[in-house]
Amino acid sequence: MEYVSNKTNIAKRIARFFESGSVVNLGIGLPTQVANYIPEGVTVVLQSENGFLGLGPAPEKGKEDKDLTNAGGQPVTILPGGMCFDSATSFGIIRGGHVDYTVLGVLEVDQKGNLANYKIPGKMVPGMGGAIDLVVGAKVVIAATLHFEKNGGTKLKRECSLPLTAREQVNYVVTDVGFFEIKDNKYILKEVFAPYTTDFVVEKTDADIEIADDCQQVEI
Amino acid sequence: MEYVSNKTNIAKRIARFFESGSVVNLGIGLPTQVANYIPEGVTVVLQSENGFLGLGPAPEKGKEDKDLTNAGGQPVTILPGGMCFDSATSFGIIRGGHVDYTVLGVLEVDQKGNLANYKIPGKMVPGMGGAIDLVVGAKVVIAATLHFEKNGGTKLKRECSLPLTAREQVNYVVTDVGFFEIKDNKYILKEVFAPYTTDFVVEKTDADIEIADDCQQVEI
Amino acid sequence: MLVKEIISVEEAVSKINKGDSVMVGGFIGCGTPDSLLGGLKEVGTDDLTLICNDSGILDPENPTGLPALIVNKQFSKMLVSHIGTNPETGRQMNAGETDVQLIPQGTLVERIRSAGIGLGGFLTPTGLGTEVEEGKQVIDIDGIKYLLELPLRANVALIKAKVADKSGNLLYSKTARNFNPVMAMSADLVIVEAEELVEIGDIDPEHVVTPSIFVDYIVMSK
Amino acid sequence: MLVKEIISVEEAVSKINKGDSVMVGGFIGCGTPDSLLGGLKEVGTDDLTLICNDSGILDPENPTGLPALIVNKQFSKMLVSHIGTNPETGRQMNAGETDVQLIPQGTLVERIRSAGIGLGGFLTPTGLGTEVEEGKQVIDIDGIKYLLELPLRANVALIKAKVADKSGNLLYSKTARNFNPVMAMSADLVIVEAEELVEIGDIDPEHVVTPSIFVDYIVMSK
Repeated sequence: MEYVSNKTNIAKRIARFFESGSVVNLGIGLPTQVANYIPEGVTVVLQSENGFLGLGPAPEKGKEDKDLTNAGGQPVTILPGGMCFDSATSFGIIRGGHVDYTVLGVLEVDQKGNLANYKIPGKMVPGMGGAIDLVVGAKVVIAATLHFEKNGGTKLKRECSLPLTAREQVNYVVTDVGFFEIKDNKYILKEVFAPYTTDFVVEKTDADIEIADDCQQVEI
Repeated sequence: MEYVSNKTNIAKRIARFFESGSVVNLGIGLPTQVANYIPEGVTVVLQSENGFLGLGPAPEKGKEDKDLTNAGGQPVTILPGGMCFDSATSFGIIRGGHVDYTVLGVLEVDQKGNLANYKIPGKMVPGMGGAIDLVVGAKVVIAATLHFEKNGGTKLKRECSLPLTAREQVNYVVTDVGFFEIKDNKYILKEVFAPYTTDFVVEKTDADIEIADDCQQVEI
Repeated sequence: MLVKEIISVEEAVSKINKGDSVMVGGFIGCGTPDSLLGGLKEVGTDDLTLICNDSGILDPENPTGLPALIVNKQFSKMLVSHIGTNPETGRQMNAGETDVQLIPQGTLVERIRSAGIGLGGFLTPTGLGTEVEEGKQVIDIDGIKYLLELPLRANVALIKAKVADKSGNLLYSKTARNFNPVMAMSADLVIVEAEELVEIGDIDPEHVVTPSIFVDYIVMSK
Repeated sequence: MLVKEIISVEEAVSKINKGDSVMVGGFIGCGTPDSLLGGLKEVGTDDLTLICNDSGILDPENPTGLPALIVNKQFSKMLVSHIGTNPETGRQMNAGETDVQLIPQGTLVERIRSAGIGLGGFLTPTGLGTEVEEGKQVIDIDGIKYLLELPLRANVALIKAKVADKSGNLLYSKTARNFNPVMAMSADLVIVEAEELVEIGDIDPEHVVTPSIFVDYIVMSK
């Protein structure tokens, strides 16, 4: 079976996690796309750590407001019922457990729930920004990542080698081959995404994987 | 010389402490009266710890707003340029050193700058409210008190006997006989109020008093 | 934004259980959720812990609002900064009938905020060298001493707003704001009593003080 | 209310001295006081410590705003949460030219607030078990570990507002608010760059975000 990377499937699957009323923070990059696939009938509140609730879609070209951006600095809109606040309040909301789900990209994630996404020593050091508070504060932490690295290795590690953003905080990992819960120092495979199979996942991933009793192959 | 208590003189003298731009918190009771005597040309900003800046005079009868009170619960007004905030911000302003002067009534004050005004064990326990933060946070702490107790003793003690509101925080004491700075474990008499004399103050006060070189008798 | 359920005073107070800790917004009766407190007195739920700035102004002839619950002995414990305007609280404390703990006002509100924003506590100079210090850890930072104060959460917060939109975004009125926005962050169940209800989107995003996501239920003031 | 002095960009930046610590409001360039930063680049004051959320977005062809000062090597030290959008910062850090300290965003803003509100520090779970923990005191509260984080003050804060009244009361615009209100509390000298100036009393007391008493000087945006 050949692997073809598919970021869209990651975003689509994550979008099904939420219930109506969920408060959700979507990280920069791939996680931002999750907003495009939230099922009809589910109303979530998107929190943007630079200072508002009620993040809406990107504005039409020419209607950008220099004073209204997301945490990546891109122009966005605010939905009716949204509100603005300063950074202390924003991180109060985040660290205080008022965000239900945070979705983040990773450099590495491991089977203990450790996450690394801010630094490759000596090479690239973007900094942890607000990711570190989000991972510690949000009720549910979802790591979003392609399953494989460009060199063929897996992004799902037994143990992170990069400096950690946070220790033992990741609850779920969603890749383009499946959806995993992290539990008891293992990846529990909960769903495998067609056309991949559980055998494929176990064989190709260099980490401890247990297949959940109710694990199914699903179409995304 | 006979002592006749005079709260008005205390308020009048304290009102001369401030410069234009001073941020001032006036405690409940006697300190509240200070606002009535601020010299013309001096613009101070009154802070009210229940949540606003720009405290104005009491409203006309019939024009009270149930949602606009001072820290004693009495109806007040807000001046143009004032603003409202919550209690966390209010005490952030207070504890953060953004209040220049706080004026408080006392049960006892002593020559170390200790202050007691929240509790007479077993008898009266009003509680410390915000006084304790004000005394610690304000740049200058002024204790306002009649000089004598009803039994003839002085309110200015060598050492407080009641539970302290704060330790070594009082800078000045203004009574109805004089104005004292607290320094080096002594009361420094800076002004004596006519018709009283320095001799009268020293003789009648059971505490260590030093007369400042430039101490004068003043008319209030 | 999701619409929040608007419930009656009776439904609201039925969610408060014997033994709960209850935060009550307001400052000497200004900005206090009096309809909710009236309902709580009706049902008589007791053994409650009160967390509030003060214990209100007692009118001995006709106790209403918070003082009525105090007269009714519904609180077995009270964490407050000031009780001077309600002598019944002092009487219950001195008689050993109620456990009244006096907390500096700035420390009280920051402890509540601390719980709401996920901190483990904070260092304050307030209370050093006084009875407030008793039983607390003193921490020295570069030769300056501070008290370590711990976060304070509650099972329920009863707060008062001027205006709520249907999603629970709140506006307050002048000094009726006080402890209300901070308490809205720091309880498992947050019930707001509002004077006015408006549509979602009617409040300017720049002006909202308490975000809808903190609010569980809305009750209209009677 | 007292009227605040409105000064020119040139006067404002002349108040910043070599070696000062300078807080700069803004979030990836949104809500940044660009006129003040332009003036600070002109005068070239250096050996400064920058305290800011991030180091801006560098346009390598035409550096403006905060990145222009970084390219100009005016900061010998930077305390920031994120530098990913300005590779020059990373280059200076890796080359050992500039001391860049990365601080979690929520910890950074709370450290600034802590200084402004007179606290000695706070306990946060953020950073436990990571490099952020290094050199910090770990405090155990009932079996849960926290890092003790200390307050962060500056000599100068350069902040950006949408509207100032003549006394210095401030309004912000949407996400241009970010770190600005918090920094306004926590520096010895606070200079606000405002887009609009209105009369005292023109802003509703309920809507003011930063009180006039925090502001020392007003500069109009160019």
